[in-house]
Amino acid sequence: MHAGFIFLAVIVGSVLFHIFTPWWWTDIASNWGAMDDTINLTFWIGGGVFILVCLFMVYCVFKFSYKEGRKVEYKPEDHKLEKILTIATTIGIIALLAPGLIVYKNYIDTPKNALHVEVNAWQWGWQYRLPGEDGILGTAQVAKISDDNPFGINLDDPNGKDDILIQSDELHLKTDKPVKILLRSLDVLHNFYVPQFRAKMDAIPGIISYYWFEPNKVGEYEVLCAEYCGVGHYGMRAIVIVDSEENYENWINEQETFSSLIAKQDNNKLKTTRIAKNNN
Amino acid sequence: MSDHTLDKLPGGYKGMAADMSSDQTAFKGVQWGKTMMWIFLLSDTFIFSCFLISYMKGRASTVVDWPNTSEVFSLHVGDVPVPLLLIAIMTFVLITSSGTMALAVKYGYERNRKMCAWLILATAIGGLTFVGMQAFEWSKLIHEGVRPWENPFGAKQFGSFFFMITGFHGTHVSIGVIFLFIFARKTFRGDFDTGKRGFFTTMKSDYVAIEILGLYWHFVDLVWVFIFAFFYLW
Amino acid sequence: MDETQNKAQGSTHKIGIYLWIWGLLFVLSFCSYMVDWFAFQGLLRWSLIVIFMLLKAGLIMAFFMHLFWERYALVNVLLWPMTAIACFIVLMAAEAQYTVFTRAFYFFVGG
Amino acid sequence: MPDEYNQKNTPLEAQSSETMSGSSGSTTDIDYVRPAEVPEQDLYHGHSFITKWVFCQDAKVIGIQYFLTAVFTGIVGLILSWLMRLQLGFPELVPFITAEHYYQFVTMHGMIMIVYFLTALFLGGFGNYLVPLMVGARDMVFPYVNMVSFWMFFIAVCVLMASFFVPGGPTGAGWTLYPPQAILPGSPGSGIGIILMLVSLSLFVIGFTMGGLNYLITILQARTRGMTLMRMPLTIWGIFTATALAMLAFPALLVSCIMMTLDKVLETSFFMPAIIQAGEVLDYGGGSPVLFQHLFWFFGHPEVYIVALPAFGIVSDLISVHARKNIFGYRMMVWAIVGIGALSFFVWAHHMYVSGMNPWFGFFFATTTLIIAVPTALKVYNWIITLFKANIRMNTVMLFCLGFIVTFVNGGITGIFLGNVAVDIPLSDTYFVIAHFHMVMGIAPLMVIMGAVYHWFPLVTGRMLNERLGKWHFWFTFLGAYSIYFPMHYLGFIGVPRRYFEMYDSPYVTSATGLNEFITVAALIVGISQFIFIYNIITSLKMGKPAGKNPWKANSLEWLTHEVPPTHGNWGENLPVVHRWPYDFNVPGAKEDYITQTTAPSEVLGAEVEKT
Repeated sequence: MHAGFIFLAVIVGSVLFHIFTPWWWTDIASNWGAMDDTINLTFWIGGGVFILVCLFMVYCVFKFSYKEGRKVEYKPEDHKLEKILTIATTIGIIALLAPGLIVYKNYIDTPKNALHVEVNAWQWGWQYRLPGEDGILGTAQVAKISDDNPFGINLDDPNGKDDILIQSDELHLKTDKPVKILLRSLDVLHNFYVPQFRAKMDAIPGIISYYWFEPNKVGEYEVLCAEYCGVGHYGMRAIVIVDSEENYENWINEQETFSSLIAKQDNNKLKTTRIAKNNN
Repeated sequence: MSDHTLDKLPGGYKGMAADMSSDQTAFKGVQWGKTMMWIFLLSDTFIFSCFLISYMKGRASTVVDWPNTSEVFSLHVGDVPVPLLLIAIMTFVLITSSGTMALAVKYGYERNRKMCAWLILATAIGGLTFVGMQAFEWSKLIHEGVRPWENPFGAKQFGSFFFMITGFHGTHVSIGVIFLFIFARKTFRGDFDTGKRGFFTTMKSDYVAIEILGLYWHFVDLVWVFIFAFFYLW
Repeated sequence: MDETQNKAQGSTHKIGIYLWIWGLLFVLSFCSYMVDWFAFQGLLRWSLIVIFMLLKAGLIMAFFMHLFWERYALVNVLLWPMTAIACFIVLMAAEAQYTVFTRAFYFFVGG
Repeated sequence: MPDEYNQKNTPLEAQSSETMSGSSGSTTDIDYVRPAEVPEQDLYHGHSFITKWVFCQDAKVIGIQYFLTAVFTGIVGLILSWLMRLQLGFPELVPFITAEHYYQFVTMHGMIMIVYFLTALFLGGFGNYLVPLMVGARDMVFPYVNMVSFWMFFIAVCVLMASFFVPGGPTGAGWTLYPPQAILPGSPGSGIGIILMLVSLSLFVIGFTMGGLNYLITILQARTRGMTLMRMPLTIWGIFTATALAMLAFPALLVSCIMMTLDKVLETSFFMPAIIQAGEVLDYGGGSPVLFQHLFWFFGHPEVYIVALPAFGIVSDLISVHARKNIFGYRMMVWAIVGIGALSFFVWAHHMYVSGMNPWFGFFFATTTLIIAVPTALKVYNWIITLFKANIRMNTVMLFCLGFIVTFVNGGITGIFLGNVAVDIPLSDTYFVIAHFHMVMGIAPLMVIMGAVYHWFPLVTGRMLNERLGKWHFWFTFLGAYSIYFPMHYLGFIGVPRRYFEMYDSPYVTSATGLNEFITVAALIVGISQFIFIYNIITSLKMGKPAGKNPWKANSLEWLTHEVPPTHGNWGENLPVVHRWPYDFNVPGAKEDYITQTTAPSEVLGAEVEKT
């Protein structure tokens, strides 16, 4: 008997834990409220099933514990019951799956007006590349990366010249403007994950993966790497700052473009050669 | 179960339903060893399928050009390059050995010891020839600069997949050849007629063993059919 | 295993059938070699290669490996798992296409 | 018999479909079972100590060897989990746990528990011991190969353990061993450690293939007279399907191991694209890391069911025996096991929703994954319906079964979260995933293993385990494990990523410190309480109450051997003859509350048994 009470206590305890837990979602800061809704739907249906199944089990424990000579039902099969359970479960599963698929369809279809942001991940840090005036990112290859060309942009691609390079782990985004995050990894797997935005995707070397979201709350958010990437994985953090339109423009105007970087480097080279000459 | 009974069992899917719902055995009249070889081959099929699927994925997703196989694997007869000549010969050799193996199994069941043994030996020699030609092909490619990690003709993965897949298949052939020689000796000695006990397993020898080895050998041939089609011809 | 069991397998087949299959395999191999010899390209090459390959594989399995004479229980158990492989092939083909697309687009073409 | 086959079916049906009122013909007729198709098995009896206990060909001894080796690796895994939890709960308390070591512990804990502990224990341990006994065979069909299988496994374990002592230590790439990081210097143990891991896995696959062929063919081709597939205990169905999955899934693991070994040793580029590490362009190029993930999960998902299906099977039998009631919906249970097994080859990429694979795959895999939920849910219903109107013995075995139901339902439902692609996106790679799979394929199968040990210990040793200690063991394990993993889901809700050595100063994560400390304490208690179990086993070996024959009054064949514990060859002169399914408990009209599988219909004429 006491076993039944303990199992009951476990179930009640689980429910109470859920009600009083201080640990719950971070406040959402993107358009993916639909994901939270599907989770909540799954949570209520699933939680309900869990409680029902466990309560039924506890009931059986209380009611049918061993007694010498108890009359036991002998019914190997009950087709009607089995059919009802199959159909009910199937309906439940469809009810869970369908909204999920709809949200997912949304997730993989990026809006046309989304701002493209390329996230470069390496062991263990981040940098970003934004398209310039033309709104198009230049093509780039990992193998072309060097000190002079930190993003490996193809020099013969005109689209790349005005790309804005952010060689720091702080990224600014405009509020209420969809962003398509293009993920590029220089070495191993990484994942650009901001819990408040809900969305995430791995960065894989060798291909470009993407996802999109629309930040809708001004503030500062921590980026966590969510795919194990070696010893420094846990320290691979960054910052996303969601700005109002005005602040965003101010920030972006301060950033360096690829052509200005090249110009600066040429300048530096010129200077070094000149110094070298003078020294001789 | 006697052959007489086997013939009387219902066939087709009705027979399958009956077999599956019967007691003792699910595959009527199939010996344990033979069932084991079949299931093992099924598992091995998955291994080769995974190799070939990886090859497909690797080849289809590389942006570097894949070398033209009929040029890479051509042989010069006089001054004329003949595409895939060696591979064609290897294919014919392997099919020949598969045919001799099939006949060996047949003569084994007919208790024609001599004929069976000679055919197994012929199969073994065919297999050995195949391995020899494969070694020649490897050394030719290595001579031309193809390595598992690099390939002067194009995509790196060409060399990697070539050496891995043909190497894995070649290992299968080599193991088969070793067993074929052992079995040829056993057959000549008459182990399968006397039911001599095995050295390791202490189980009695039986002519079924030749069919089991035959299954393995045909499987090796079968895999080559796929490798020939996908790796060399594609 | 006892005598009777061997005889069950011992119901051997006429030598003619093996020789026929053997001959067919040679012909098919020759045909698939000819596909390369005549340097067919594109879909034609593809379909010819695959057809000859499947025919050869089918003949070997059915006759040399005796699957044609085995009971359906064994045949089905052996062939159904191939659906998993088929699924794997189809999905990996789609995956490869996606990979090569992102590579070509973001590394070379752009726009 | 000129035409045995046609005659075979009729008497069987007659015997079982009609409720044995005694009027349906003479007794000899209703007891008819087809004569043997396969001759008696030729067995090698060992005489020396070495052939009897070391290189032994008796499946029962091999099963115990597998069991003990697996338990040894399991204890190593347990200790590793303690070290991890210590770091997470009380960072910097133990100075030698550096980030490198932490990741090595994570990796080895995962790999050991999934492959070397659970798989080997269920299939190698329980499979070897129970399969020949439960289907009524004298031994596995290839005893020699079976013996080699164990020793291959043993070598694989040795190679795995050796990697702890090589320079650089064992691999720290995460149990999924994803390239490129697994073989690049950024991960600990990316030198010899990863190579040994890959070699060990390959050896495991080879050894397991030998064993797996044995289990499959024993079940398919060496059942005793009267044992149809639909009369096999669900334990056997679970082990059978799991082994079939293993035979088809391990090839993908073997292939990925071979390819990664080549990438590491020969610098091929199967999984390695162009990479620039620490400012240096590596020699790789053109490979595809996602391919590895596909191959790995093509193995990995069936692997989940390789662990789960034997647990499903065994728990069904335990519940039925100790609830003194037939398992509800036996046929549906069988089809559910087979269906789950078959479907498990079509769902693998639900582990890869955020891996950057072709995004359209999400639809396919979310759908197939949630389809699997249907047969799984039906199994749960059938377990609890079996308890309804039963006569439940509340002993340790049953407690573990109930514990299994609670944890499995909990973990199964969180599985629906993760299988549904849109729900998975925020939750994947967080502690929610950790909590989910530990609940569903860690704790739930462990509950079954422990229940099974309490259940079959009397068979193996002839003595009962101590019931009082058993109950303490259960409550510590169940309550402790539940309080580890239930709250852990909420860490995932916050968004705490998995595989973090330290959570330091993330504003919203620091709120979870208290929870992490609590989980660590619970984990330590659960771990320590396993020593109650070990103590119980060791003392009961010598001092346990003698069990006698069939102490649980079970129906299945393993309890019906001539000698208890069964000896080599299992049965005396004659093999048992089976007349019914193993779940005839409390049949109306029968004198006792159970009818063993070997009881002939003529012996229980009054009982209204249903057709099986």
